[in-house]
Amino acid sequence: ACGGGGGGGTEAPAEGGAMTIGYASSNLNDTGQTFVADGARAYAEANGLTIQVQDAQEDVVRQQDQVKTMIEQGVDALVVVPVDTEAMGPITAAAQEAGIPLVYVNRNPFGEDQPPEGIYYVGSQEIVAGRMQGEALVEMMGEEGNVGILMGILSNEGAIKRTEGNEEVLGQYAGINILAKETGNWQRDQGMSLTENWLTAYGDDLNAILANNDEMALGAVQALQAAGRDDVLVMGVDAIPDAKEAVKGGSLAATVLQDLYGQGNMGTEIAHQAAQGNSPAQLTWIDFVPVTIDNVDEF
Amino acid sequence: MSKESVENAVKQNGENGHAKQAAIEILKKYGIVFVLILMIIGISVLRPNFLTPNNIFNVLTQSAIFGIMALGMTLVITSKGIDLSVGSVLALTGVVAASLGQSAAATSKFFPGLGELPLIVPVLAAILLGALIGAINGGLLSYTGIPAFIATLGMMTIARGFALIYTGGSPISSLTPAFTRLGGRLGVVPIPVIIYGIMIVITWILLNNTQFGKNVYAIGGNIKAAEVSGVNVKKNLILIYAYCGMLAGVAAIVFAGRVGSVHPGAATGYELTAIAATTIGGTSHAGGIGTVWGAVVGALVLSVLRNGLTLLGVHAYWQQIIEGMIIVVAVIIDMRKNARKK
Amino acid sequence: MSKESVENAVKQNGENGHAKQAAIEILKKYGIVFVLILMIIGISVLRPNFLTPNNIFNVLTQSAIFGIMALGMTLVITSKGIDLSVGSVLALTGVVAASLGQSAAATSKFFPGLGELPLIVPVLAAILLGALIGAINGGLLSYTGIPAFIATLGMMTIARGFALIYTGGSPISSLTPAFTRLGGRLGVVPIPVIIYGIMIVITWILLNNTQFGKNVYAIGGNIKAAEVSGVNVKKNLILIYAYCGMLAGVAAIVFAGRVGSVHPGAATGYELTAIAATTIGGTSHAGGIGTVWGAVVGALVLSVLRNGLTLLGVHAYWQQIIEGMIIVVAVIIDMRKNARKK
Amino acid sequence: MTEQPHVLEMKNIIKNFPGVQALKNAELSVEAGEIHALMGENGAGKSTLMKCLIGIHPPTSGEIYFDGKLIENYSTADALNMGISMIHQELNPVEHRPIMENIWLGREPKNRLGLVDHKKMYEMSKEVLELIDLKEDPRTEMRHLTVAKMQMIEIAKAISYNAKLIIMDEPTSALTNKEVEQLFSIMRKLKENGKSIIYISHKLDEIFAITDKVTVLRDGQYIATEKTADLTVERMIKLMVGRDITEMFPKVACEIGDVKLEVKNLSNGKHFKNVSFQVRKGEILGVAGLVGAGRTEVIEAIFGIRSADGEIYIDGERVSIHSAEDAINNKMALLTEDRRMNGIFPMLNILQNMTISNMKSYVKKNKLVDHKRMKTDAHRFIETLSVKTPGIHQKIENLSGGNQQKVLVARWLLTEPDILFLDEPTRGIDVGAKAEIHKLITSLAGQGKTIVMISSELPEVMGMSDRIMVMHEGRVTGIIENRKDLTQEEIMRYATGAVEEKLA
Ligand SMILES: Nc1ncnc2c1ncn2[C@@H]1O[C@H](COP(=O)(O)OP(=O)(O)OP(=O)(O)O)[C@@H](O)[C@H]1O
Ligand SMILES: Nc1ncnc2c1ncn2[C@@H]1O[C@H](COP(=O)(O)OP(=O)(O)OP(=O)(O)O)[C@@H](O)[C@H]1O
Ligand SMILES: [Mg+2]
Ligand SMILES: [Mg+2]
Repeated sequence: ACGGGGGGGTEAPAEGGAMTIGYASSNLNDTGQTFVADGARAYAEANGLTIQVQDAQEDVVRQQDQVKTMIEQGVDALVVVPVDTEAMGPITAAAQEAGIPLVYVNRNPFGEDQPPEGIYYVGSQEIVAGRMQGEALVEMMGEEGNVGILMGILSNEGAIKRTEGNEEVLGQYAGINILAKETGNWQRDQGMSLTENWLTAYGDDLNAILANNDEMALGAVQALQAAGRDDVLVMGVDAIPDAKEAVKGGSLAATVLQDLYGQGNMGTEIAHQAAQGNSPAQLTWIDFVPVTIDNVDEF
Repeated sequence: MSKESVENAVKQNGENGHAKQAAIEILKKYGIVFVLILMIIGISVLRPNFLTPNNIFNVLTQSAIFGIMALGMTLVITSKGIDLSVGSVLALTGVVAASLGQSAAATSKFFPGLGELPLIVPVLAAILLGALIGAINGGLLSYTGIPAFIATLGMMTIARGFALIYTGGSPISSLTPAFTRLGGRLGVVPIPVIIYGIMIVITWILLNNTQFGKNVYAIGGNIKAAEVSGVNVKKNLILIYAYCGMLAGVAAIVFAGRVGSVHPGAATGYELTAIAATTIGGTSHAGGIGTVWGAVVGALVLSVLRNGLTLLGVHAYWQQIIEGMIIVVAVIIDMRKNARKK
Repeated sequence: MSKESVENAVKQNGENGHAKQAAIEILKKYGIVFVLILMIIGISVLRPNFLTPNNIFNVLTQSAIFGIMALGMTLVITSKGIDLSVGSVLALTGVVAASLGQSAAATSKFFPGLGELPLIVPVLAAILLGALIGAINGGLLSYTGIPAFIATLGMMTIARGFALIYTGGSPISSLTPAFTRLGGRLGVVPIPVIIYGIMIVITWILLNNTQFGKNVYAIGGNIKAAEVSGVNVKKNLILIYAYCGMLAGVAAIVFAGRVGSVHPGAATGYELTAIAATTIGGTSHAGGIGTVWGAVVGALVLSVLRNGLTLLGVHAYWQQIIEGMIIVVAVIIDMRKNARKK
Repeated sequence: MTEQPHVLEMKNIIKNFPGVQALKNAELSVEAGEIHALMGENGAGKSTLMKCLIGIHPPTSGEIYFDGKLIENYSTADALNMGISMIHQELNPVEHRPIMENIWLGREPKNRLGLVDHKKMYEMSKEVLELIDLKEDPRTEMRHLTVAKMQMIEIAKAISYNAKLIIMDEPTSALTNKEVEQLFSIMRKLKENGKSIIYISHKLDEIFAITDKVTVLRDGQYIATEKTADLTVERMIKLMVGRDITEMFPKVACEIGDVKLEVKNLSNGKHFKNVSFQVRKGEILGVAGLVGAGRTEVIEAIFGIRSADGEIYIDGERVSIHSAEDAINNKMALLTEDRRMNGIFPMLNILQNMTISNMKSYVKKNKLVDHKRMKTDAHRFIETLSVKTPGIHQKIENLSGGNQQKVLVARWLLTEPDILFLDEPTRGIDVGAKAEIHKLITSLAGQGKTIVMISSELPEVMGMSDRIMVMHEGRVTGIIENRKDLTQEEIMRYATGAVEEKLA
């Protein structure tokens, strides 16, 4: 991310020589997604490709429209971060019909299955991030305690899966109690308000907060600091710079790094490969890494 | 109607023998159409592939979902109301329809042992549920007198909540082939476009050729006039919002057919797009003024704009800025028709 | 004012010697206050910790951000307008202010070599930028005659786009301690609450005791009559929207101070919350009717509701549904004050 | 006259509004084939009684018999079906719809498919418009019509219901003689066909010209019903007001000073051309003309709310006025013709309505407004103009039409103007108040103010003015000294363009 100028991407589509990659983001309002897009742009720049970035603003239909328009415009390959992984059928079909390689990044539309011919996936499983948070929490807190979960937008897959991962792990311990699950809509201010309200509702009973992303986690940290509570463990996901700082400073117990930049970069590379007629791997896993004070300096 | 109006405009002025003035009159009256044509010409010059049949159908398909919602919104706004709930109603009716339109294996999750239902079941479910929710909106605001803004804002949150509860937050997919066929084509024409066309015609007749339509204009134009003329304002308001909700249900069907899955968070913010399309098309929030063709053109302005900005490869952030500016400029140009004194 | 109005209500009826009727009159006039009190009583009975000083300050702090926006919105809606851009204006002014209010090390990213600026710089920047954007809104709609809905919808998209471009999509954090101090407390009282209080007083005086305020009511009451009565409608509309934008800037400062970071996607949808607060407080979209205390009470209704639902441990999905229902019911109860005939 | 059965009987009607008892024991009996006048001061409750009858406000208590049957709990739609129709005092046009849809609203003709039959509607509308002799295309949108034409459409609409009983609440307040004559001939026709009409008007000459009987209300109370033929003007006024009013047009000659306002060659291409005139201090210039002559447009242009070319001089100095604000700064005031459209702020209270134009003078040194002085002023004018209201915090919407007008008069008097433009200043105002306003106008002239008064009531113009400017189709056809022997016919000759004075 860079300030002021807008990070490129206004390039015109290929007139002749260079290849054009169509990149459909789910939501560029989402900090995490800007890192994915940055990774994609960096690859394109380094390899002399033209990349066109579209933003669906969390709207599946709009994403479908953008992809179809880019196909119409004649891009050489597509990179898509799905808004809704269940709704990628028509996009997959359109790309196949047009014979354009399509790489899904960050959110997996295929679950356990193998992607069909000409379609690729680069990323990780959201549920893993939730599990990692849960495991890290159990390790730090012990097998007893009360937890609040700050969810993202209730209908977002990231919110659902990460929460599911949290519950899956925490549910194994009879001593661990989930006090509340509420939505902070991915926003720091809302995570903060909710935490304030939890502190009133549960007071000293609240031992830990697992947030679906770092923004909300940092909001929770803010609320806890204002209330003079340093006994509550807070964890986020994404490992954004602010969060890494907070982990270093000890206010955030842990976050989960998802190499978003790497996903975008790799996704674009695979799209490039496929467009050149090579046959790259259909599935590329980029794993989550838990980040705590012990290893934060490595990132 | 647009034809009749043109004729009228021509005639009115033609009688005064000013053919040139007549042309200006038309230009003013249909300002937004000219804005649209200008946009189309501009984009086609820069990107010739804009005018391929395929892309044209794409644009039409892209405008179908919020275009259908804009039709209902036209009635609502013409009656001096507003409906903020249509996006959420789309999501709720959509997930319900999708749950009734899942293929045999998947259906079981919601209705165990029910098997695959004929397409008519989810379609009717969405339409009726939409109409019911709309009727509740209309009933609330007409019987309690609360502002439409509040009644439908409340419904916006409520319907979204129910969609989440109904689905547990996850999308509903694995629709039957018959259902997703609705997102396909009939011959060369995309079925969403056909459905949109049918809705345009129905709404057009409703607004222009029925007593109900006249009542919509009267309620919006001068509610006292409607009352003293013996129009049953409450009943008509309920019908207006029910129709708007029903069209949100129709839009949900098109949505489900196109996307093959409905998400409880779907269509968030579509209410603003539908209202914007309606307003760009000249329907006035002051009530009493609104046309079906205006809503259609307004929806097209938005979809051509988005399609064009994508084709032109404009940076995503700048797309937002340019879209905002063009909406404002389009309406400014269109406004000149009302310019009077000074 | 609320006191004066109560006295008036009492007097008006007292003169008729009906003390009981006077009580009913007050109840009706301040229906929404009683709804609020009822809510507070209900929640406190179920959860006694609701009434701890700390939680009360929490509720007040939580209502401060959209409450400040609702104050500006009160002027706008009273003048028969609407401002959909306030959420985006908060984000844009917020990121600009944050970029000017970063600690020395971080600042360099935006303005290399500038070092740490005194707090007044980001604060003034947010306020002035907010007022400027608002003035553009007001100028657009008053000089071109386009609907406020369109002008501010356009601005909503445009301002958001600029916020994204300015930041490249990432949040701006590492604010100076002086800045984040604004999110802290002065003695026991949270500074956001103090700022909110000051804004309430300023807006109250502006609306009730200045010529500008009288003009706001006149413009909303009948714009043509206002013009004939010598009100400079255009100038006043620009001022109204500028004030609303300025308050979005103030809200941005509070936001940044409280959260310690501003995201270009911040405050999405806050315009609806602000409008809802205003409308719950009895400001009429038909124009000419609006009070500052109404906006404050409306904002409180929303924040008490949200706080209460959390305290009660209501499931996240159901919170949405209940919130929607209570908003509608609150306004229905409040509406009874206008109940006349039949 | 032979004894006819009563088509309508209203007995002991009481109607309470919050804080106001509009009707206390009102009564009204109307026979078939009768034109029955309902008289009373502004706020006496005439419109309210009629709204009770047509089903807009159900009465708080009392009985209504229509056609001998007790009718209760009915809506407006029911009333229309029973055969009662009404021309409302406040015009109710659906502005952006065509004339024909306005007329047939709620009862559109339909074809076999149940769809609205526009062709038939057009034909039917043509017929109705012919009845009132209005040459307008039924497809013209209402907003393009002048107030007078809208009023004629309302009349046409009320007649088209073919109702047994037609209520006419001040149908002539916006009409000139020609249309009034037309209305009267329609009324006579209706009467011949056995229809009954309840006629409300503040113009006494009309009452004597057309009605058979008169019922008088005062303060919501029934006072008397008498045959019109048995009444004199004095007696009728006394019944209404409860006291004698002697002078109808109390014009007293006052000293006329230097030229205050001069208008030279004012044109705006569309509505008027080359309008030039002078008015002096202490002078009242009456402006007469047929509806649509462009009188309103001329003074709106002078007042800066309509653009025009030409020159305006005040006290011999050229001024440039581009907005009402400029005009007010030049000590001008304009009482507009269309009260609802650009006069009142319906939802605002009397205080706000009255003080808005004078707000600048209430701003104290600390930039805040002086509420105390505002209230004192408002109370003072409520008293001087005897506005009937429970208090200054009443919404103006809830006042009777005449009382709304008084509030607007007060609005402008508060600005202490030197030049007053009064566009139909006594429209809808009762005799008593009219006399008061006339007295006020005269006394303002006496104080050296310059007054330009548009009026479609020739007796008023002739009674009040020092000189009369007559307009026809946007041109000034004559500026006449008001002489004792001036006749209405002479003015009408100028107004119809039959003669045109050579103006220097
Ligand atoms: N909706 C209302 N709410 C409160 N008061 C009302 C309402 N409508 C009328 N009134 C009051 O009732 C009284 C009678 O009003 P009404 O309009 O019937 O008078 P009117 O005889 O028709 O007068 P005018 O000659 O001026 O038209 C007035 O004092 C008026 O202020
Ligand atoms: N909104 C409008 N659109 C088009 N023409 C209009 C409009 N308003 C007025 N006119 C035309 O302007 C001319 C002057 O109308 P207007 O009724 O204002 O004249 P007037 O002399 O003031 O009449 P009145 O006796 O009613 O005061 C008429 O020819 C009328 O048809
Ligand atoms: Mg009346
Ligand atoms: Mg006129």
